[in-house]
Amino acid sequence: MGAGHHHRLYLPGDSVVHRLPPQCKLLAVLAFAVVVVATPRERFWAFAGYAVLLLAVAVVARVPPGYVARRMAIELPFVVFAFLIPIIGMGERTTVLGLSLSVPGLWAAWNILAKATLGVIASVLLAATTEPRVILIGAQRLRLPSLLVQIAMFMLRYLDVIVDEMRRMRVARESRGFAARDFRQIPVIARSAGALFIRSYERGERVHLAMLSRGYSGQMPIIQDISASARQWSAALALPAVALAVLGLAL
Amino acid sequence: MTSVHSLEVKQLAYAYPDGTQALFGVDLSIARGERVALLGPNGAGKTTLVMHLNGILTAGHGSVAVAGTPVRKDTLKEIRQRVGLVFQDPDDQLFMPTVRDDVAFGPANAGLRGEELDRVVKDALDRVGMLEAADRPPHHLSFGQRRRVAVATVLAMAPEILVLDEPSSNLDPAARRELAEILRSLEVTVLMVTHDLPYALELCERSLILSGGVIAADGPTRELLADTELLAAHRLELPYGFAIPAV
Amino acid sequence: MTSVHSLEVKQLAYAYPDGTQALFGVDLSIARGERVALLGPNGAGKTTLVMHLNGILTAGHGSVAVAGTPVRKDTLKEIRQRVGLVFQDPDDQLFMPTVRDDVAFGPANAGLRGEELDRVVKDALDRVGMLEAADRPPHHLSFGQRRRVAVATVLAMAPEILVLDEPSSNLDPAARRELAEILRSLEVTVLMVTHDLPYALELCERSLILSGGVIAADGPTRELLADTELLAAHRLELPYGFAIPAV
Amino acid sequence: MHVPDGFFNAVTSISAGAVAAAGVAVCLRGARRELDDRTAPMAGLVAAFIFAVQMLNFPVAAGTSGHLLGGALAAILVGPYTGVLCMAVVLLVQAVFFADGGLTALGVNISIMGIVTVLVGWGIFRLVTRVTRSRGGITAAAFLAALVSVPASALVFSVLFAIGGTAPIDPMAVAAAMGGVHVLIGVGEGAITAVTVGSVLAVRPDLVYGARGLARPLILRGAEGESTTVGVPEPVVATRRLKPFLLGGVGVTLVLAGLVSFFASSSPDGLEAVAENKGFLGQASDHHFGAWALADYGEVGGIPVGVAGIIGVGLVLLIAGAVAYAARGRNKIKV
Ligand SMILES: Nc1ncnc2c1ncn2[C@@H]1O[C@H](COP(=O)(O)OP(=O)(O)OP(=O)(O)O)[C@@H](O)[C@H]1O
Ligand SMILES: Nc1ncnc2c1ncn2[C@@H]1O[C@H](COP(=O)(O)OP(=O)(O)OP(=O)(O)O)[C@@H](O)[C@H]1O
Ligand SMILES: [Mg+2]
Ligand SMILES: [Mg+2]
Repeated sequence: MGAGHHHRLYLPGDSVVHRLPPQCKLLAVLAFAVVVVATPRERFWAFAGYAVLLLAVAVVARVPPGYVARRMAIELPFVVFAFLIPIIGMGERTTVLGLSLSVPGLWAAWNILAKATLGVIASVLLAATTEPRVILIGAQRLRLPSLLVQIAMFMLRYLDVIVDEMRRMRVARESRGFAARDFRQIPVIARSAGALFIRSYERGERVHLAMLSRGYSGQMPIIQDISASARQWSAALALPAVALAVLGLAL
Repeated sequence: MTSVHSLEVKQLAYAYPDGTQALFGVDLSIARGERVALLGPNGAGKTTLVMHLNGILTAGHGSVAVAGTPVRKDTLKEIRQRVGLVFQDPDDQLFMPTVRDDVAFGPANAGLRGEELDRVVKDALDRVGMLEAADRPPHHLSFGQRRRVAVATVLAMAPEILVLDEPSSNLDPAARRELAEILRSLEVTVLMVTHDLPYALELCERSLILSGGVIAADGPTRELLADTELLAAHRLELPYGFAIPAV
Repeated sequence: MTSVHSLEVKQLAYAYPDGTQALFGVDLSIARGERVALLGPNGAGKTTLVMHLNGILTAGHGSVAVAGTPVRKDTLKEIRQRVGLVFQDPDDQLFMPTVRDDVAFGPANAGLRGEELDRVVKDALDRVGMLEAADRPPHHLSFGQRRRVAVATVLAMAPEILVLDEPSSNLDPAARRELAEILRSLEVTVLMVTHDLPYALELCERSLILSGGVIAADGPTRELLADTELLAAHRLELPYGFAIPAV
Repeated sequence: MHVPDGFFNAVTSISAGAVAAAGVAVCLRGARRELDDRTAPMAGLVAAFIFAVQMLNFPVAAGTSGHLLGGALAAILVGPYTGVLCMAVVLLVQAVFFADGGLTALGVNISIMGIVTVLVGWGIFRLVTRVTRSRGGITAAAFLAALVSVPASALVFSVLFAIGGTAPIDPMAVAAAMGGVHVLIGVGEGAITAVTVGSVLAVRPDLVYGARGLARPLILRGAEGESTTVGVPEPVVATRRLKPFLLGGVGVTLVLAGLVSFFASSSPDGLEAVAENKGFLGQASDHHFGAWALADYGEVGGIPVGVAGIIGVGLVLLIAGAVAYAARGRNKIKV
């Protein structure tokens, strides 16, 4: 589940976007999200402009559209919610195709859908062009407290351990004739879920001990360092800058 | 029935999802009741081969058959009841909260209940000398103790074919001998992966050498182990101080 | 300096958090440059003892000193630079995304960078014959390959004292011999836990038997292994076909 | 429940961001004392576990399903400060790597799903375990703590929604719907938390932060087989951390309430102060919370942005300073 998950997040490649230092990309995406969210909802053209911008990034980075579309499934629950807003919303109402809809509700639905979608696409593009570990190194360079970065690093690392333990346990169960067919097997799964926690915890603990015995003292050694040149910064920040320009035009 | 091999592997090739190909066309067949050792250097593909024998990995090419039944999705249940697999890493094998539960898991899946289940579990644990640990969590045992429990979980299922991936590693010398006695006392087909050549000689009449993903030699253990050149070509050698005993 | 022991353990007792007591007062001392084997049955407490030697576990009672420095919270950093520990389970040892990063972890923590770091990493991997695997993820290697990388991670740190927990298990016979050669070529103190008595005899002048959480015997390996009764009392025995070679 | 971009108005997002940053800053100090050098690995492991189980959806009622939030579980296993950090990291990773939850809504998400669940969960856990410290008692406490933490979180969400939601829906309806579903989800959360804590307690009681300090004496065996018993050195048990934590919690809640309601009346729409934003952003990155704060202050949309930001940052510093001061004082007395 998870690890497979986070390995598939990253699409290896060698585009300009891939090569940008992570801290530049992180800040660019963040600034872009800020501009998007700050855009008044009635400026339709601005949103269209943002979408074109993201499309351009995707093309340059060679991230296939199908991939982005699949990753956007994360947004589904809110899409459903957005469609509900006009129906259950309050305020002045209008009739569309025989349905009585709330006008402020329609506006709100559009606002949430547009902004959330653009935010999701931007994040997806970031994750697709940057290895998770590298994103964290970038975050550290942006002075995210190092304890948080480390927790996140260990989290990614242990996600592998947990998923690995889950896989081992599943293989072991199945090779002894177990098949999870219906709810009657739930107790078995539940009991092994309890064991899973302790197993992963203890394996994590042992791995930690291994790190300690090789001189770990609370800081990951920086085996490769990433610094960004002014050119790389300006390349990355072009995204929010152009977005800002688009916003200016739309206003 | 005599013509049906216990295990029959034909032209088996397999590559891991990351692209590493481990098997390049393995052929072997083992008759009912035979005890065969599978030897070979680290990374030869022994574990990969063994994982195909009860369908944990699915052949990329070629076929695997157990007692005449091909290993396929729809036959998996039957295959897994016939083939008992002791993993190289005991942590891969043990997953329940207590040793007793773990050993009981297989037989319980096969339908055993109550007293009979108890008897089977006790018996299996007794054989590997781990009866007192029955109520401890498996992951709190020493490595060698875990390996013993792993063997017990498979013995409890009374499989027709026993496949063991380096069963003697991490066992203390007495446990190593006791395991040999257990294996000799069972009237089942045995395929044992091992780096312990004297152990192979002691237990198995016949040996296979797997090297670089293909079978490089197949013959009586005594003859293979006497062929120093063959051994050396596959990173095998008899340990210091060991001499093949006269029959 | 001659009077300072490399390792000195006094009255060491330890219980695991779940209440299982594993060590009941262990005393031992090892001189600088000695190679000592630690033998004993499964569950004797060997791994538990070894984990105290670089402060992974903290003595419940008694004391541990390395080259005269007591193992304490404030000395841990120094101790861990002196003592290199190869775990019994390689999965516990390897944690970085690639083999290269994993081997580099220790030296990088010690401050090595750039070319020198590269050279150390390459050298260590080459010694265990795993140089071609440098860019693969450790958890995608075969068990024996992982054990070799585990050994490399420790060699790369060039410790003064090398503690190995069953280093030869799961190694192919050639790798087992190569490891012996590496250990012999290093001028460091070695404590090696093993169930492979011929290997102990080959490598270590002196042996200790740990049984039931206390040291049961301590003497020249050759003499201990000749004492069949002593061995039998602690589930040890020489393997079939092995004879202690004349000097 | 991961809130996406554009769901709350700017002021709410900024205020929640300030609260989240303050909470995390306080916890960064506190966590080091909870687990020493094990902090990062253990917190990482718990975060990974929570992340993994969050992906297991369980059906709740007709058509809706819920998943574990995990705040109470984290607090009980690694302590409240580290618990908040775990949750913050989980949410951060979800937002940045999985696009689950908007970047500009990170503050809201951390406040609601991290700080509130941990605070409520830990508070209830401590209250119950004060009465009983048996193994059963601890398991029951874990159940209750997790059960209550979920609707509490939903409640705070509803309040925030009433104040700063961008959708014109009757707040009472939201509260009712959220509350109903989340009581049910809470039962699931309680069950999973109790089973996990129970099974950890059975074999590794030392791992449960909320239940530390029970070790038996050791036995020594001599050469002749005679045995003597020796005491175990007292483990350094961390207890009575409740007060500073609760104080911090109360403070954080006050800020949340204060800030949000203070600005709730001013209209949040329209962009009129780009320059101001820029100034603010520059200021924030010099600030020692670094990019973290930046992420939280991300949603910049209203006139009062500069003001809100400055007040927010000021309050954050005040709280962080006060709590740090209180904590330091305690440390001195102890060591
Ligand atoms: N999960 C995996 N993903 C990718 N490659 C793998 C994986 N497991 C093993 N391999 C590779 O496949 C080859 C065969 O591995 P296998 O585990 O079958 O070897 P083995 O003969 O059992 O070795 P050993 O004696 O060390 O246990 C090796 O090159 C190994 O690196
Ligand atoms: N994590 C743990 N929790 C509780 N008990 C443990 C744990 N690990 C080991 N033990 C117990 O402590 C005792 C000593 O274990 P240890 O691992 O030191 O044995 P060992 O001598 O290394 O054995 P082996 O040769 O099998 O590796 C055993 O009885 C074992 O069951
Ligand atoms: Mg193998
Ligand atoms: Mg051991």
